[in-house]
Amino acid sequence: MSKSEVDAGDSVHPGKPVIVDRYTVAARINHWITAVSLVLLALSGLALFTPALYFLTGLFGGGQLTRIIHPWIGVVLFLSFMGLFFRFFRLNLWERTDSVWMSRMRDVLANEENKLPEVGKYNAGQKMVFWSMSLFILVLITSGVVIWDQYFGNYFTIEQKRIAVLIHSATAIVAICVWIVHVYAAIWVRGTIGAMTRGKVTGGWAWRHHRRWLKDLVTGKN
Amino acid sequence: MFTPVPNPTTNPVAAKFGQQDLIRRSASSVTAPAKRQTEVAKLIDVSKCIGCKACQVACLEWNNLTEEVGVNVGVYDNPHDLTANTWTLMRYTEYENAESGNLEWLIRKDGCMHCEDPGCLKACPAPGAIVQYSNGIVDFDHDKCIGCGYCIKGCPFNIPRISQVDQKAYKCSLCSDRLAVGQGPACAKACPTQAIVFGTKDEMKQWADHRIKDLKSRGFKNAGLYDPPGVGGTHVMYVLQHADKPQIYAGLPNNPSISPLVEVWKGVTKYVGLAAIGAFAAFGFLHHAVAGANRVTAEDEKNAERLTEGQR
Amino acid sequence: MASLGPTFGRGAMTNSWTDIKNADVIWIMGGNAAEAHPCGFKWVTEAKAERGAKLMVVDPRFNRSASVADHYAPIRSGSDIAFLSGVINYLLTNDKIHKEYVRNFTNAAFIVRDDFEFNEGLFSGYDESKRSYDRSTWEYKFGDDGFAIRDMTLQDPRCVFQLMKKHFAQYTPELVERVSGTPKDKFLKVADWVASTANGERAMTIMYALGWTQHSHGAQNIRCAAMIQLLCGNIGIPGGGVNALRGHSNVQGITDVGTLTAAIPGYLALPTEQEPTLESHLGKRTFKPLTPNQTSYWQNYHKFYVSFLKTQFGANATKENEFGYNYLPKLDGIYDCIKMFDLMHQGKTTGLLCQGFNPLMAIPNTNKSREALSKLKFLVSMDPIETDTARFWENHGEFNNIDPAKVQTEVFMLPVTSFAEEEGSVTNSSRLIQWKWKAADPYFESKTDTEILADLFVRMRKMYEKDGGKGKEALLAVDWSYKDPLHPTVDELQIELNGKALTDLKDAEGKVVRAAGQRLATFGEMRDDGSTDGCMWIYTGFYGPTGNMAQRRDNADPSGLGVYPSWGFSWPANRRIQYNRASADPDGKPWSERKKYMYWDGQRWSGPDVPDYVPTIPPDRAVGPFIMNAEGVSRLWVRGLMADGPFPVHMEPFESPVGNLVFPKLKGNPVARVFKYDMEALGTSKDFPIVGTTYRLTEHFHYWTKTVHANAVMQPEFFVEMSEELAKEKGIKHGQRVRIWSKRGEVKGKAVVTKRLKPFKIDGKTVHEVGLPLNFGFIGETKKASPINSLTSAIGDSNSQTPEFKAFLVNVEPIAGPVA
Amino acid sequence: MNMELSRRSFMLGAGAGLAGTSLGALGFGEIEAAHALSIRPFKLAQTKEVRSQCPYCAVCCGMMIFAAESKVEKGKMEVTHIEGDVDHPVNRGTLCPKGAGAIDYIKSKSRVKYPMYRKPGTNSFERVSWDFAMERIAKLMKEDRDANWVEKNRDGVTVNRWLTTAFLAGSSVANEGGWATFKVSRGLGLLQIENQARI
Repeated sequence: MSKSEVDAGDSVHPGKPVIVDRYTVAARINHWITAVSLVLLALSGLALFTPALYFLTGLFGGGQLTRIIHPWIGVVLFLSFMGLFFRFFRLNLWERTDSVWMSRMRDVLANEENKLPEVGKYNAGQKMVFWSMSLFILVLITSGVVIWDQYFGNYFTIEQKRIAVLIHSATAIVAICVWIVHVYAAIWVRGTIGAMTRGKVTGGWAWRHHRRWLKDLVTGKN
Repeated sequence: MFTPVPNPTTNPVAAKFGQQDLIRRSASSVTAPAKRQTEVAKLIDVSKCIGCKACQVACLEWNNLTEEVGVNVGVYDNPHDLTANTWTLMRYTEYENAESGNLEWLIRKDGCMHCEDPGCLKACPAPGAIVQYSNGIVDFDHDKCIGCGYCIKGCPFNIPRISQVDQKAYKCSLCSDRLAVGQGPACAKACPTQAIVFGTKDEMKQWADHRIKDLKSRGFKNAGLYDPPGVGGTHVMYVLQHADKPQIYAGLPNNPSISPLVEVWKGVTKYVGLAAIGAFAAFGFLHHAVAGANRVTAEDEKNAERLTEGQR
Repeated sequence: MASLGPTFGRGAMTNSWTDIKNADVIWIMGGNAAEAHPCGFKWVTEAKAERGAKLMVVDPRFNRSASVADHYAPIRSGSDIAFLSGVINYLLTNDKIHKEYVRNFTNAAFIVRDDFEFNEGLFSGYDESKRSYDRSTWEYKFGDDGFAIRDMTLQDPRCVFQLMKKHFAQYTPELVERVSGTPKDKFLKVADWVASTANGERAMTIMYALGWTQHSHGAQNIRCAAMIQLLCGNIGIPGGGVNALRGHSNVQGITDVGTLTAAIPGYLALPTEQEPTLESHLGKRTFKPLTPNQTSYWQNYHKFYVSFLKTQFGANATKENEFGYNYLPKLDGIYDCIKMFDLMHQGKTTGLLCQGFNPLMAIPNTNKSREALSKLKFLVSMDPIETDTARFWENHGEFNNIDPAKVQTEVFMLPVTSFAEEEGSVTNSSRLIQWKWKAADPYFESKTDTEILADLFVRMRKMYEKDGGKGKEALLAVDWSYKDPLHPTVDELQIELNGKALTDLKDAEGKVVRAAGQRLATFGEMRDDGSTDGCMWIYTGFYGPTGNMAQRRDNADPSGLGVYPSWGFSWPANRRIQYNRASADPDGKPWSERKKYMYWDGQRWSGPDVPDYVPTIPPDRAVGPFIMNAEGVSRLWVRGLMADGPFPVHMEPFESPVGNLVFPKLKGNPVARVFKYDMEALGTSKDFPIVGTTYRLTEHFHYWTKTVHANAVMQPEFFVEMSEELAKEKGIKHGQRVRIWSKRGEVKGKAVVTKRLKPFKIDGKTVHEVGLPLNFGFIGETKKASPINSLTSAIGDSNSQTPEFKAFLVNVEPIAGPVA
Repeated sequence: MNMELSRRSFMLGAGAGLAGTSLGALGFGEIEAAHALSIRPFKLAQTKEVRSQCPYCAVCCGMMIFAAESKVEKGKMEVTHIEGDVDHPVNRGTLCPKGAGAIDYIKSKSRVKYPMYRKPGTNSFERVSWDFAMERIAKLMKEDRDANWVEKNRDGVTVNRWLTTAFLAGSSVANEGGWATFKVSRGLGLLQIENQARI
């Protein structure tokens, strides 16, 4: 068996059913701050991205305010996501079994998890969401600063800004797509949302989706 | 002498053009007017310009703009660049003509070119913040401007500037308020040597030919008109002594056009992006319908309990 | 104007702004019309664009006029006479002159006295101790009939034409290059283009300004230009002329009206103490014709003089008291502004009144001026804006270093209405009198100049009436019978300027031609018996019986020659081109169809303009076209009318990087007036190797617009223009602050390093020149700067006393610190 | 003056056989319409227009001055805009950077609003009344004139001159004001009188 699959704060409470603590309060708050900023960013960003959605500026009190708020939310998102990153990156490191898991995507989609290798705290899909988001947010904040004219207008050439604005919007699109996958997965795999709300999952959930994590918790391997 | 437009009247005059003459409107569509108005143009004859800056002052005064008093940095160009208050600016270049061996002091009046295909308007995300009238004027509506600075990225001539005061974009309006009552732009009226003249675009091209003939007779064999096709032509045109190399005139673009980056960003990206988002969402629903939810079974719970029994 | 007068008869721009469009060649030298007169320069670009005219600019700097020129030739400041004499020589030696014009319309044929001599740069009659000439030997030879002797073949070795050939022979292109630093080929191109107009077919106009005037030999610079134009036959024709571009809006009018130390309105003379009686004054001014049949218009001097006296003293001017002649102050010398400040500096002046004048900025040698002002008991500044002068007592650090506590001068700053808040007539550079209507009410408590002076005058007369005092009689003799003595109306003053009949004027048959009280239609109606008044004869008619001609606004131009005969009123007698009879040959036919203007139609002189001539005198009477001159012709040779010689001579500035290469004995202008203080304040080329020259920027008007926001934005800060070569030599970076100093003071500014200035090769040696814009000071919105005249010398021209602002010596060094 | 006529004479003057711009030729359809939102209302409408001329150089360009009720000084007319007078034969409506900015001169921060007086040795101006200023100046001048008046020179010639006070006359004053200046200054017996002509 390779490294431990357990985070500080994860623990098992035997009983019927078994309850497993998956996320600490801090982790959950951190996650939801990130989530909310991301949604706001997507809305304000899309409003400025395409005239079809310009009406969304209404949510932020008009075009001027949307233009002012968007980059600041971006900053919040970036910092908050940094928190998540250092919280989660260890258990998101890629393993050989993850590749096997990925190669059996058909079984994944068909809910045939017994045919898959046992999964630790995070499965390969979650890990991919984690790493792609990390990358995208880095790209977005960087390109965002380049086009943040009010404060950084004089530091970049117009050509640089043109490149930046293109990268920024393209990346944002992809990020939104990944976010959709993330949200859908949480809905599709029942019992998951509770992990981020109450911080707890049932033993059965853990057994079904993250058996290696559960075993490590039980064997106290940590 | 290009016959000047007669003096203005102080009696109210009905506007000669307005909303009904819009042919383009940023981030929105307009129903094009049945009949397009005669296109107007400003012709700037660099070979006649004495760089006196009367146009700069006239622009400030007419548009009630107040620019700050700056400093001298070793050149005649003051202010040193266009600003939210300086909509037009003389740019001075000392050019040593290798062929003739003469020094030439090229003085170009910089400012909005009023492109037929305006990059600023294309880039603008705020509906109606930038409009184009059928007579060729590209104008900013500051009530609608959100100050995002996309127009700056869209402009091939680096003209619009964002005000540090109200964070809105500003540039030459071709004195749309004067044109509306049949006057010409303030800069053209002031120009002491008629290096700036204003009229219909056809008249201006005609007048330019007349000027180019004179320049050729004085040995400027490459004299010509600057009306760049890359932006569909402009409603501010230059007569250049060396039309073969516009860039020597303080970096006037040789062959300006809207940056491909901007085209891609405002074009394909917009549609592909929305499509992708839609597709992903759709996939979710489809999959849920087909595969259904992934539920934890009683079996799973049992296994979990079994696994944890030893703990008790 | 101290040379146009002696040459042509009147000291003013010969043609009009709009007439410039008729030129085939335009020569700008000693001026920078594009920058100083942009809207007048329009007609240069018009001549180029519509007529294919060629523009050439000769200047030390490649300036904004040069930027649109067809040919530019560089010249070292102060060496204009050498250059221009070179052109004269080129015309004479290559016989490129308009022979018939020169023979008939100039004094080329006149014989000069045998005892006249010229050697080593000095003319006969020089007295070194007095620094002046006895000009008697510069006179014509007269015959027994009392008329000057002429040789119409121009062959007599003592005739003006032959003397000229001899005098200018040495100014070869090579010499010009050696002295002026103008490359030979560039010089020859200028000379050739000038020559191309030496025929009745093509015309050249010369446009100059203070670039020629502000030298210790300024008047002679302009003399050269006038002579060139006469040799080419370019005076009196459309598109020709010597066009003196005046500075201030009404400097022509204010000069006409005689606010100059020795003047009376209309170019009459203030009496000197050698003229105790009116007769003794007029006796010296009979202006008898020097050749038969000449008009010699100044023969009417006495009529104009008496009419002036009648306006000045009204009822107090009677035959018995010589029309009040003795109430006028009499001169014991002239008190030009340079002398004024020298006296002030000596502590001999109690009070100074400045009306729209900023002498601390305008007068040379600012440090001397500041000391002078500090010695005043009182200073009054009447101006719409605050001037540096009004605050001369205030400490502005290095820019105006003075201790207020030590300045005992009482200072008054009186608010005056701006141009928009008053009405009146203004005379432009080309003698065109136009009206301005009042547009707005006086700003806060401001008053017009007239109201302020009326208040002062009335108060003082009351004081004298009440308490008595010295010179009471002369003071009370002045006519001040305005309806409201505190507010003389513009109308009342305009009538005084124009003149009216005081009693019925009758002609020979005793028929009343002008009823008492009626305004005069022309100065021809003026009389010397006290029956007319009118303080300024040259303006007479501008408010004649038909009404206010200055207000005429019909801009029709039937001839298409830019005459606009019905727009405003152009003195004298509404003539737009002066001496226009010269546009036709001696027989009265146009020199060419192309240049057709005024001509004899069989009965009278006709054409688009008012003939500058008696309209009915036929050509065969051989009356010369220059009716103000007693010769009837123009003067290539000015006799004794100029202090420094009948012909121009190359003279170096008093501060020059080189000695006089043509006449080594000459140190500056040998007859220029030099005050002790200023002579001691001269620097040498050893300590100050660089030539400095001052000038205006088009973005500013003198010292006004530094207080005007928009203009401060356009040119915010004082700078120094220098060549890349000089910058390299001195280690000066573009935009770096530099220090410029002369023997008299220093200034600091930004370095504008440019290709538009190039070092000169003078007699084999490299000479650098720097350009110093004059528009900056310590009051206003532009960045504070020391007045540019901290550097300049008060030594002035021997005829006009105009200071040598355009050529002096300085040194330059970089100032350590961040580069802008 | 007749603007119709003036206009026509300009048309005749149009250069190089090229017809100049005429209003109709500008091609603005004759549609009655309110200003578009982006277009400012024409600011000269309903102002008072007067013909004047530029105060700066001796080209003396024709100017149109537009004035309206002052915002600063109630009941007074103040200048709201200045531009060139197209009817003027010399400048044809054009103005240089000085003329084009002339309104900034009229409204300059450096305009003097009230008579100001600086006492000897002090470091500031104080506001005074016209009466105080003029009375004081007249008194100072009379003192000096009485002290230094020369009625006759050594040879007994009447010279009636006053050499210790000087007058620098402005060259932007109108002719009428200039004549008043001459009459007063010579009337006082001054010889030290100059204007900008010499410099």
